[in-house]
Amino acid sequence: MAEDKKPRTLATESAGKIAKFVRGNMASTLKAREEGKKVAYTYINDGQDEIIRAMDIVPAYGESFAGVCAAKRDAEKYLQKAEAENFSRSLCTYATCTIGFDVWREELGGQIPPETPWGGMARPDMIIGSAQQLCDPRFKWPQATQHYLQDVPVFVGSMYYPPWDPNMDHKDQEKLYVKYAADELRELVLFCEKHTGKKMDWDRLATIVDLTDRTWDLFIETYELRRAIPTPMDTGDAMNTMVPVTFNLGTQEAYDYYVMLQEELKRKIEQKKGVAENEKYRVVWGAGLPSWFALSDFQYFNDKGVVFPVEVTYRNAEKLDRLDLPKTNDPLEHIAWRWVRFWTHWYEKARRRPGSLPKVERIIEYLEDYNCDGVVFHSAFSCRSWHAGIVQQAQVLKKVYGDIPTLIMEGDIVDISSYNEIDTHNRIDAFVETLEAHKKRTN
Amino acid sequence: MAYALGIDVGSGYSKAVICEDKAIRSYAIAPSGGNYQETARNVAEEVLKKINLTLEDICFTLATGYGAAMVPFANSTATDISCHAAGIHLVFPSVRTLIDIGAQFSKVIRLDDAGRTLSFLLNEKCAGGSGKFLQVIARILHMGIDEIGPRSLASSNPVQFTTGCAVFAESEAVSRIAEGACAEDILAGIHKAMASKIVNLVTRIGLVGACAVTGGGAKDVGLVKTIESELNIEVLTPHDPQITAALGAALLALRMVSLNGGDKESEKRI
Amino acid sequence: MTGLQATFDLATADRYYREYGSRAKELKAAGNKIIGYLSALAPVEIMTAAKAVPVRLKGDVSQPITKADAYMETIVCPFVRNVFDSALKGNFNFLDGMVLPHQCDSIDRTSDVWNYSLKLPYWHFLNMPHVTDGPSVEFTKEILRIFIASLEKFLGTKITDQALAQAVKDHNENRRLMRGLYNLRRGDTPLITGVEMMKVLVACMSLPVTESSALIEGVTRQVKEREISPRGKVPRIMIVGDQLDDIAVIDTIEKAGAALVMDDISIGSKVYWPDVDDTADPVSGLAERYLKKLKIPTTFVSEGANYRENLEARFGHLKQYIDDFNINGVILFTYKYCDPYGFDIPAVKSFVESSGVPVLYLEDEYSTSTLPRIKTRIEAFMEMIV
Amino acid sequence: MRTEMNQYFAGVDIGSTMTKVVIVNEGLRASVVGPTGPEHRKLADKVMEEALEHAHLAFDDLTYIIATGYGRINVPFADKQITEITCHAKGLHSLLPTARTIIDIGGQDSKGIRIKNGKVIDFVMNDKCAAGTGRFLEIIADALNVPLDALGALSVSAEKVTPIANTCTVFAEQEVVSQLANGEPLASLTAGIHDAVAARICAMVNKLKIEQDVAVTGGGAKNIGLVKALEKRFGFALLVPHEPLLTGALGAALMAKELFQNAWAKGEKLKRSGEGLKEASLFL
Repeated sequence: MAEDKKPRTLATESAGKIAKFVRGNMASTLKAREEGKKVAYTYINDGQDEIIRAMDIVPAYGESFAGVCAAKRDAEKYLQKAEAENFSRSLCTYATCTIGFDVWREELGGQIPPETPWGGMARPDMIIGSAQQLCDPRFKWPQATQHYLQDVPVFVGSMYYPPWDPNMDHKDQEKLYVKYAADELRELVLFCEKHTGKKMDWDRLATIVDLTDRTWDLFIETYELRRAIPTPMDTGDAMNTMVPVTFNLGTQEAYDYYVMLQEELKRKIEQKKGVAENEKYRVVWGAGLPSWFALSDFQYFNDKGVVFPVEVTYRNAEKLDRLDLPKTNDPLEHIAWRWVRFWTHWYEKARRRPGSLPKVERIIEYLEDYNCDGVVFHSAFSCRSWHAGIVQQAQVLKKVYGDIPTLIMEGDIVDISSYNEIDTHNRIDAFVETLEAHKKRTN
Repeated sequence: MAYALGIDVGSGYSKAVICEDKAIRSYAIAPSGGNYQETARNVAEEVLKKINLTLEDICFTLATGYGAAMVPFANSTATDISCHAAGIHLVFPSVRTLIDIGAQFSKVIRLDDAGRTLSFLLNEKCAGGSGKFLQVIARILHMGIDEIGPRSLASSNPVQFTTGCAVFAESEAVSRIAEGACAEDILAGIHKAMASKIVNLVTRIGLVGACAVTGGGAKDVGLVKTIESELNIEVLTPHDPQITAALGAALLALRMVSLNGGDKESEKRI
Repeated sequence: MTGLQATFDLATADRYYREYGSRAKELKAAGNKIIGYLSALAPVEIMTAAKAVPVRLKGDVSQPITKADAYMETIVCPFVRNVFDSALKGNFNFLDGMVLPHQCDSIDRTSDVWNYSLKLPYWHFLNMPHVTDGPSVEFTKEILRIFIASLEKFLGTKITDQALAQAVKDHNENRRLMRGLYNLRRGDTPLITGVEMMKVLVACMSLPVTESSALIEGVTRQVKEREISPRGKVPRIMIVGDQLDDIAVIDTIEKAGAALVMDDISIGSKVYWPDVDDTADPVSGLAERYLKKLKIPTTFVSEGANYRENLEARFGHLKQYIDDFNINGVILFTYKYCDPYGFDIPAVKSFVESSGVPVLYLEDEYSTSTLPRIKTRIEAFMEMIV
Repeated sequence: MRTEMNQYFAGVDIGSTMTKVVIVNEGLRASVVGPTGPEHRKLADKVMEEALEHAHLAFDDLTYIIATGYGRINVPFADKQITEITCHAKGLHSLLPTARTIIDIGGQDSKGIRIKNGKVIDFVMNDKCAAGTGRFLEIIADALNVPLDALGALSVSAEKVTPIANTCTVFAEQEVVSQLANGEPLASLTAGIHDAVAARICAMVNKLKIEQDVAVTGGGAKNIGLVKALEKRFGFALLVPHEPLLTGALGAALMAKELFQNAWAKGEKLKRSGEGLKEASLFL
């Protein structure tokens, strides 16, 4: 397998700008100290971004660092460091890759290990995790890291939402969950105040929360431009353009980025410029984090006329009016409502279609809105939280919606050892053939 | 009348079939070895020689299988999945569910009444349920792959294999043997383990219409019988299951010819 | 209750162990409602108070997983996969319902798979938090009340505070008795072997609390009469980790010449050590126990002014056990694909080793297929520590 | 402590691929290696008979016998079983006294063992996976049509190392075969697979606090390519005993001697408890 994969030829210029964005994020952790700022290890989609930003804490994301190492196909050395510490190779490889890096950096007395992709991340002043339904590592990883950074304080908050139960109306439980989430966010504020020695500026938080709301709306409006045929942007790009909304939420640069992206997409739509020269099949990326070391597989899809106008992954936002959030003057309560309503957004639809699941309803919605012919899932062996349950989603989808072509690819997010390019391409080819057969039948 | 050549370069064996108007004129099988290009050329020469043809007499050559890209004289390629579908459709038109047991992968394919792939599943990124299983066990039992089936059928109480992986199964087999289990029961156990993996794929894709088994694994009566009892239906196996994909490739080649009058420089993929 | 036999002893435990769920079948036939659960987080007191029979489900390590893979990814914890496979094979047909506490991703992410595949009359996902701060305790009380309400709705009965208080008493008593039995393993000549103990633990998790208590009392009486002559220097082992509910590994340990005298596993001391406090509102007592007292890796423990103190808060009980049961070696046992235990391994390993006790770390599957390899490791460990 | 001249001790090491027998008294009397087949028992007997021939001894001349290795439970004529971990430590210590860490690369298992004056103080074994074991090399050698013993030399001659992405043996096999088909030079591929095995072994052994000297034993130690790959990854030279395959059996024989003599010192005489050879042979 070629060591230095040629990067995916990006369809949008905006996606091309992301590398600098990510480098910038990592660099900002390294120069935080001289700017007298605190650095916190933190994790994506925890609803905590705005508080961290409002407290002027510089977030450092292991998910981002590990993703970069994977994309450079240079993660193995960190994975082995962690393995030598007795972390199983079956654990979340975002975590083990980053912990391997932490262990190494400690061995070097705080120096960044040689040849660390993009300069690595700074030693944190605190670790802010989150316990929730979204994933276990985000409340186990912090203390696993603390084992090597013993002086670094750890906070783990809790962000829950009502579980899906076809026989229960989650609305009855919303208030309970919102109160709990808001209380937990308050705990986070106290932790940040304690370890930064600053008081929360509530007006500033309110402005940042408002900025986030506007970013969510802009992000979704921009992404919905991808409904155009041919689609101006593909999931391959989205795995890049998700960076601002995922890692820089609550910042002006994130908002401005989507202004830029939106303009570019509008331009491309006018010029009828699509992702693929000859767009034949439109497919939903139904679930799963990508194999960061094999993003060029999206190119492989595109070369065969297959495009992904929409994906579930990293689209953790929705037009706010669709969530119709109750009015509140408490920014924390607002975040909590946004959180609960987003994660339960497809419950109603699922209730209306017997035998369905919220996750499946979301896919169906995308299939129809973006007029797609099939669904591709990716199952990463080291990550249960996003990838267990995909088999059922595919089955339920076929049962409640119809026998449309689906493909479940298997691999990992960071660990390349189970990836086989030839085999993956063979599965993609076969999937394209089924899309073809499906079209022939349905026309 | 137009001759079409289908070549299936698998990770285990390479197969070639020459068709003339949906009829098999000749076929050949050879181990793939380490040099696909050479193997492809040899197996092609062999299949041509059998009916005194040369490559010039072939109007279209379509390559498939693991080493499809390594066949320099192919006009086009297709995946072994659609080739299996096309191939089995000629042999058994009633088949809607196809199980292919190859050296590295087992596949389950749903096809429509025209022999097109509706959907497919491959075993996970682990050789569990693939022909590799059988090779490994045959090796440690010091017996030929073709002895396996009959011996397995003679088993009275199959050893229970709890692992999915071919290599782990090996160590498990070795320790069972050490505990005094006989070859028959080991083989029957392996067959059960493989069958359950394959049947899971069938369950996931949904068993529809007649069901056939192809690929090297289909030559193992023990495995086929076990699959039948797990699914409790009778499955069809073609006379020479190994050449199904090559046959399909030849048929798809013929389709290409009829589509574009045999223009060899036509679109490289079907 | 019907079919309830007069005398309880090790033979009873052995029978319930071998014919797992046989008592549940009888009780079901007698018209009782049987509620299954998977982990230490399920509040059995509530089910007992509802006059339902809580049965903790277990898989079969000697059975290969043949059905589950059609519905559930193989990256799911092997214990969960095996139990689900067992359910698909009809081994739990006596169930009227299940309660699935939010324990880990392997359970959370597959809850719909269980619900949609088994189609049981009753289903409840109990959304337990992982964090133990003030708001989390309040939240836990609320979700326990939601569980109570849904159970009342299904059973058409009212679960009164008195019934709850009584159930708490019964289960506390049950835990006290079990701790008593554990204590008979403290001396130089343990009165009950690890294998026997495992059978008792498994049998008890399949019985109504009163029968479970009767069984423990019977076994305690029986083994107290034993006269065991000292075996000389035998390594005393404690096993720590994931859900072990089969004798296979324990037997391997004891056949290697050791005595398994203590555990920190989720069907063992983890559930029998912490009691429920007798509180005015029974629900707060339950919330306290299940959220804060259970020593499980899916609960985030923040106590301690520094990391050392934090380790004491998380694993200090292990050092206590090492002293009380004078342990010579600890076996850390986890399953592949288990993030909650997996991320703790380096910390717990070094913590135990810091008390001078050697540790053997085994990452296993919920399957006897691995026994030959496990055996060699365990034997070598024994050769190492004697 | 003195041994009477007529006291002979045997060690039998039944590995997943090879069966080894060593007989000692004052020094090494005999050592025989034979392949392990499905029928462990018969083979153990055969190899033992051969060893006795070499040493001009009868079975009854043996004072005490210890079986070790993968198939140790299936040696009816042995008096005691001890794991290969303890035996490798014992044997290696007698061959290379300066070694503090042992890497044993067997057919199915790889192990890392830390020793202090011949005693095991910590050890690790590869998880249930063939990557990082001799079997990985065997299967790949098979796929490449290269005799196993030629594999090492070939890889040393390589100009570059072709990285192998797959850890899973079966898929690595598929990978190298297609790489070869892609025209990747055979030598670089073999270098690649040796490095892949070395990487797995390093990751495992690093779980121990490695202390030098580090010695390699087992079949893998005879593979120069693998030893070189390991040395490259560790960054220091490794010791290799003269007969790496025999380390376990030798250790077992020495353990037999030690146990017997310790008992002797306490005034006890360890009795032979295993079955005789012939009965064992008739057994099958």
